[in-house]
Amino acid sequence: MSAPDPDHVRLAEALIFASADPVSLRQIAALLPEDADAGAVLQAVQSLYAGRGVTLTEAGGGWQFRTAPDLAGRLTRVISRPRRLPRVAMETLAIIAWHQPVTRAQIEEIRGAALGQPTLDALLEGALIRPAGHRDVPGRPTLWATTPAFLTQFGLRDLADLPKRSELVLETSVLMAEPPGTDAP
Amino acid sequence: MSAPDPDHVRLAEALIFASADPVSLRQIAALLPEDADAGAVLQAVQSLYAGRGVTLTEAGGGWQFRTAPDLAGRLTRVISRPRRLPRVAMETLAIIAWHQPVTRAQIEEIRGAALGQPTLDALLEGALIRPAGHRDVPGRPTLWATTPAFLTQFGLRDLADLPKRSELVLETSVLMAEPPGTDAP
Amino acid sequence: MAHGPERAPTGLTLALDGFDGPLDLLLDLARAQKIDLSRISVLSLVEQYLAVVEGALRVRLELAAEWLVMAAWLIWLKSRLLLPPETAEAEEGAQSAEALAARLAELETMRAAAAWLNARPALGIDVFPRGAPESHLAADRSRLRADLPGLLRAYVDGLRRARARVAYQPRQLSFWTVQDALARLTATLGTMPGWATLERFLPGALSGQERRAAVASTLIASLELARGGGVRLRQDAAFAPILLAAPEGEPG
Repeated sequence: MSAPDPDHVRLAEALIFASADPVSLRQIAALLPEDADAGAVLQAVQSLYAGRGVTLTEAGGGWQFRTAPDLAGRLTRVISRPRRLPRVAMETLAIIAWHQPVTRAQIEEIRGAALGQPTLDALLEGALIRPAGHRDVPGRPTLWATTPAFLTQFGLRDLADLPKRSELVLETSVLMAEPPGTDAP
Repeated sequence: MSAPDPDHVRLAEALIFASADPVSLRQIAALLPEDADAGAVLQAVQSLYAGRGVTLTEAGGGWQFRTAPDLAGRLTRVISRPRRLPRVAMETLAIIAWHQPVTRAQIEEIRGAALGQPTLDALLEGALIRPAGHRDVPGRPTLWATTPAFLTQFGLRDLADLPKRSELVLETSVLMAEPPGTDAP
Repeated sequence: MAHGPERAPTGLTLALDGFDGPLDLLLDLARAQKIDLSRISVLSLVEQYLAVVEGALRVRLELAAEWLVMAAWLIWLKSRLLLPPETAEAEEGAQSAEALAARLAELETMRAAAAWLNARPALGIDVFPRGAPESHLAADRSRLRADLPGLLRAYVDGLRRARARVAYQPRQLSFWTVQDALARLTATLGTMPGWATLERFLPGALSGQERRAAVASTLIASLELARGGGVRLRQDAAFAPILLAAPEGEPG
């Protein structure tokens, strides 16, 4: 078998490169003269890219160039996109912080609204709260408290660093005066 | 000078290949170890692709892989392409490119004909031109200039890549001899 | 540069629509004269233009104003160019002819510029970028955007909202009901010697609305009681005090 025409190899290479979707062998064959061996052409393209930073990969019923898998890690730039806690989660966390240890029922009573499991889950997932034993009442409900990760997140040395609740009431007017959403660090 | 590290060449190749937009030399350098010569790495990538169906091209302040220009005619049979700009739009774009920043009235003066809004719209839609402030005359008309997308579109490194007027007139007779409608060589 | 066959100024039936304005036609005419625009004859250019416009006018009477404005100006230019040189008017004409040639040269240059751009391999038309670019950007969403002031605000806001959520309940008013009045009347009627005013049967320490309600309910109770002969009622004059007494024959 003779080597494929370099011109055909170039054309197939360009087609696969420019296509938004994987290119099938039939599409390559349609681009080449009838007597050309599309399979051999494809193989020639593949060997051109063997060991390169970009490789020819079979995917989704066709062929596509992809970044060599071993490079992906080094090419990836990670951008930190910190997420915000939903308002309910933030309020629940605040209540746990100032009232700990506290049961779910107590949190609901303070907030005056039911507390959904997703909210507790979000706080648990962020390792901001932990179960801290049970309250000695019928049903033995779980008590919730904050974690060391909570202290780190809010830049506190210990829980004593939290402003007293009495101070908070004084500060209320100050806090209220602040425009909402200005929680820049 | 020693040949660049093949691993660095692979990395740069993958970075440029993966990107939708031109990649600057600085971006490549940022990916490589500090002592690596990004320029040499880039040159190695470029020579790898010399004569191939896909070539490394400098455009719009960076480097980009593109299909080889000589394949255009055969590729466009299978890859849908947007329509070329109409003659009026091309002339308007040329006037903006060579005279920028320029007002609409100045464009009309040079062309000796009114400039329709659809023409400006077509150029704006293609992100080829942008408003660049106002001219300090009564009415403060908008000044127009070209965009980075203009450079990328026509494979120009920067505006200095545009030929001088004197060079243009010399080339004119050659271009004029070309039969109409022959986009591809 | 597309030059359709209709653009060749060969016949009198020439369609001016094929040109993008008078300057476009002038440039075409000038090109027919010479490749080098600096050496064209403006005078012969003027004559050609006027001939074309005249021919077009013969075919159709209406013609866009710009064509006629240019024609008028060219006639003026021609008159100046035909004057013997070294007169002031001839000098003016020469300058205008130069300016026209310069404008034509500029348009020609920009045509060339457009052609130059057109001849470049245009991205997405002649050459193609990667059809399926890959993004190597990864977002790390593990970190939390929250700080102490935010926590404080959440606490204060939460408490405030909880307080606001307590539903409004109007103060319960304890009105002296007819039942209350009936009970009090039957219980105290026997202890009253003779006639006594209605007010004496009211519960103590009432004011305003409560007192007026008690007066009304005690009156209704006494009327109810009087119907069964349980009490005697008397009013000596309109708006005089209402007097109550135990029925006759009962101990008084």
